[in-house]
Amino acid sequence: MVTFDKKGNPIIEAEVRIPYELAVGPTWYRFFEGLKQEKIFATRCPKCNRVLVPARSFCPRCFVDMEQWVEVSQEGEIVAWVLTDYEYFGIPIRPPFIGSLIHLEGTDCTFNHLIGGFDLSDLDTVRKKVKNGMRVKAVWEKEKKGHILDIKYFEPL
Amino acid sequence: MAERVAIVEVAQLPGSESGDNYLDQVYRVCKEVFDKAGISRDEVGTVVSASSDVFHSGMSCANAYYWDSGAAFLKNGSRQDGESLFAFIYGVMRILTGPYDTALVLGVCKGSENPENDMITHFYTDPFYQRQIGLNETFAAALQMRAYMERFNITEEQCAKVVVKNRKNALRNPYAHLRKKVDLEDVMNSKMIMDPLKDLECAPKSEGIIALLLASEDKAARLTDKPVWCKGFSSSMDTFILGDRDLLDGQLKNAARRAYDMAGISNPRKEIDVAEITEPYAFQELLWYEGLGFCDTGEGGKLLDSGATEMDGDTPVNPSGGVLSMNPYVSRGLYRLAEVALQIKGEAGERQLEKKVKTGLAHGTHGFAGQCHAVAILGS
Amino acid sequence: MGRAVGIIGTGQTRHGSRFDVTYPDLVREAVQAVFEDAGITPDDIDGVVSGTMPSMMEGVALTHFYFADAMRSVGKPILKTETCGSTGVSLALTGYYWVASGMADMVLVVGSEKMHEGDSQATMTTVAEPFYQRFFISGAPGVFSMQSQMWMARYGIPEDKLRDAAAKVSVDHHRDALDNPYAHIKKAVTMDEVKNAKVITYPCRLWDICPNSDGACAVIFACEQKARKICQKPAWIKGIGYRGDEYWFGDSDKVVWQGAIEAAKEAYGMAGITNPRKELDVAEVYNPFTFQELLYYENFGFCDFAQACDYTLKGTFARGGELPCDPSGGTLCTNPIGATGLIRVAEAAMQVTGKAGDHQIEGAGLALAHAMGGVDQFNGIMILGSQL
Amino acid sequence: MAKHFQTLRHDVWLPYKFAVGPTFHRFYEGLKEEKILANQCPKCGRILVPARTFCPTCYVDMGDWREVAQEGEVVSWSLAHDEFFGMPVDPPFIGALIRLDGTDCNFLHLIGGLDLSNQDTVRGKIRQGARVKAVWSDEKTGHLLDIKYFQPV
Repeated sequence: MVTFDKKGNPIIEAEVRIPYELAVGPTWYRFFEGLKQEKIFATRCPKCNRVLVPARSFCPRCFVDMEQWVEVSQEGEIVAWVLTDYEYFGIPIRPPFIGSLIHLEGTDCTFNHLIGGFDLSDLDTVRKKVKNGMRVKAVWEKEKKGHILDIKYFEPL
Repeated sequence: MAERVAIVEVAQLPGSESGDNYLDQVYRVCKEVFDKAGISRDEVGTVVSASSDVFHSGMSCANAYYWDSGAAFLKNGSRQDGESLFAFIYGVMRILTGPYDTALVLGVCKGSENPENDMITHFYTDPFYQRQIGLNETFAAALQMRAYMERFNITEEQCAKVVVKNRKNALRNPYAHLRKKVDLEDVMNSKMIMDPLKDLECAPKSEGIIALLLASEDKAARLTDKPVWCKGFSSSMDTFILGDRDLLDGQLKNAARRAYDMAGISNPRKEIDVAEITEPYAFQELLWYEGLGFCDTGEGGKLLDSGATEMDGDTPVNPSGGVLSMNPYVSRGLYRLAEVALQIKGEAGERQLEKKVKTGLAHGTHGFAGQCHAVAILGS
Repeated sequence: MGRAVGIIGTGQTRHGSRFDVTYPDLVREAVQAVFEDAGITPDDIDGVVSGTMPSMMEGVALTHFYFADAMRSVGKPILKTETCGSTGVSLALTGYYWVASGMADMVLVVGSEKMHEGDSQATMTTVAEPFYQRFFISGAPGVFSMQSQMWMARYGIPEDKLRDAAAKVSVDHHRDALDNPYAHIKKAVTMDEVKNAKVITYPCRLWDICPNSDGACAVIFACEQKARKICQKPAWIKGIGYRGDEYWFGDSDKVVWQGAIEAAKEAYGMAGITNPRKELDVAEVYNPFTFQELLYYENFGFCDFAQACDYTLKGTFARGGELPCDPSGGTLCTNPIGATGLIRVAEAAMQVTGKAGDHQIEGAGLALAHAMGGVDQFNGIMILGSQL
Repeated sequence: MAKHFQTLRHDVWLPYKFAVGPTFHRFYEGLKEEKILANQCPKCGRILVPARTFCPTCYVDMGDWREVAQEGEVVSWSLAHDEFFGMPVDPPFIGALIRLDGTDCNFLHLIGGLDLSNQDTVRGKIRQGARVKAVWSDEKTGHLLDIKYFQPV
């Protein structure tokens, strides 16, 4: 049905929902099983020796299989962070939240996850508290689903 | 500047549903084609892939997701959307231009993750007219089939026989998705989807991840003793609104004519040893025979009846089993191309044609009732 | 290398909120403009390249079908290119390769987006997969905020200085856009306004961030022989480059950004450029965020790492400076994503052919056009020159 | 879909606002008044329905608007038996291309007003060239289905 926008232009509004079902595959499966046991798994490249987290089935640079699994530290340093305090259609996490890149000890890339465990309502307070280079540690959800958010967030030490 | 471009090697995954993660599958098929050609990822010049966000798990910018799985980390690459034969010709263009002497061409579609194809094709429509009438690819095909039957007295049995032929061929193709023999009665008695289109006359929804390695003439000589050359290519686009088009006189003949001119082909029926064509709906194979110049207008049914397009005919069509046996929507064009390349190389296994295959044709189409067609000619 | 290729015409729509027309009608505006500019007819075109950003941004999939008539592509060969935010430059590269390879003499390239019809943030959320990254990316502003922080931390750039430099970029470009008849955001802003604007994702504030725009751009590429015959002053393609990083944001360094560095290096090598700041006359850098434009100056070798703020505050990259960047106002003021990169190419072509009107850089002979895509993943570059 | 392996459900759920533009708006307004509006290309003279902004062949702005006949001939048709995503009405229904009298393209719409339960009966009744006439919905919303369907005459 035609309605009008604020300038009086005719428009048709619609919502579209298309369902997909993605194959998890053995590597993600094992990684998520690890999360259920409060373990963060990475794999090591036999050629360049880098340890990548989450675990990968192959090294994107050397293009060889990565079959050596290692449990990595649940502590690391913040490399970058961003406080999100705006909402949009389909946003997967309710704001405010802090998305971040964390360098977990013993790994050769950064891990994308949340920083939390304290009041996020005021940007200035958050800026005083959260700094790049700061050490953080994983905090786990009580109920595990085999999902990336089984780690509730990383909390400043 | 390279003069000629060859397909060096081909690697493909089967069309049946796999529980493997998509990225792992992409990685493995690329690895396989490199291993066959004996080169490493580092040596690959450029990467062109084909995929479609909507046919790719609904992931926007699908190529961002599989970029490094597709061997393209820190490489100059690109992506074609909708029709995977576009990716092939873009790879050819990149080698012809230089400086890259190899190109990885990748087609990716994990059908098992997607909803029914027609839920997606419905979104090809404009939101104002055709969407309100519920148009999708099967709906458009049914209208085209009826028009074809009524204008040229094509029978329902002739259309059904395409299924019988292609599904029989698929029995010998280990990569095909549907590998079960059907007879004419099965097809004729299968559920009516949109009259006159029957269930078994509509292609399935399949997986299809495929990689081809292309090389310049010099490089190909070092990588293979059986290069398959790109001899001709074209595509052609039709008008958007279905009701504005003559559904039986579309753009295929324009695409074919330009590809034949480039390849120096004047009598396709005689000069083409094998054709792999995209027939998501059985009757379309007959209609595309006409567009490709294998027979006169309205004679598609008769050509099939003559047996000319069977495995042992003079112009075998779809020895792989075609799209009716395996339909990874976006990558199906590259599957056609790969089959032709394998036939020319003599590496098609159990489905290898008995006669010598020197020149072959691969055809791709996407959109309603063949809104867009692409034709590639390969030769030894 | 392949045949020499020139741009013989460009066309743009009036960009902005365009609820006044349907999507194909918007595309047609740019296509009509390009034929008028080039002075040729659709019969002269051998092929058409079409592209938008994500398929479902506007709720229509595989839009080359929808635009078949608006692009005048009926009966013609077609290619459909999409590489996320870098789509526009990838479209230009497709047109270039098609002609350079000898497979066509004249190719029409069309990029478009009608972002107001969809929800851009919701659509872009589907760029991140639902296994891992989707939950942490916080939309495009979040990514760029993290990138700018990493840069600041790496080189110990004082936050105030970076804030001032980014604010200057915003002030300059919003003023530049006033001289660009096609630009979307036409509002002059002051340093104070930018620095005190609402925080979107810290440190990015409202005027650091590009808008959502509706718009289309069309460009015609021709082989040397035809370009010389048809056009008095073609813009010649001197260099091209493109690189893509890994998909996962945390896998590679986005400060000393190899993808951006190597894409530029590839293009400079082909164009014979050794000192880009001295040799280039103008650059249309893809700048959806002020901070990122600064970082690009360093990765593209316009200055050393950690130096971009100083040069910017001196005015090196403003109009009248040594290497003016984004005199059109850039992506910061106009961002119909699928067209944005192609607009950079069109603007660069307009500059080297003296057709840029009120935002013309006098005597520009060599220009760089750039686009970025994915979650800081793709970089594409095209260098255009007035001389072959 | 029940799978034998682990999967992750992923719904793409997006909102849209489509700009209707003046051409479709006028066409929809016509439907509300039980009029089917077309316009004519000033160059090739073709009358196209629904009305267009520009002629897809000649690429010029379309000219004169006119109301076209509500009757025409069936060009092609298909009887849909099953539900599918985006279907216009509950099945069974007939989708069809109809050449309205005096127009130069085929109009995509539905055929109805007859018993659709038996395919063979339908095949006997509907053929290429059969005459049909628009039947209007009682309530008009400015939508293609303000025309309920075309009925054989």
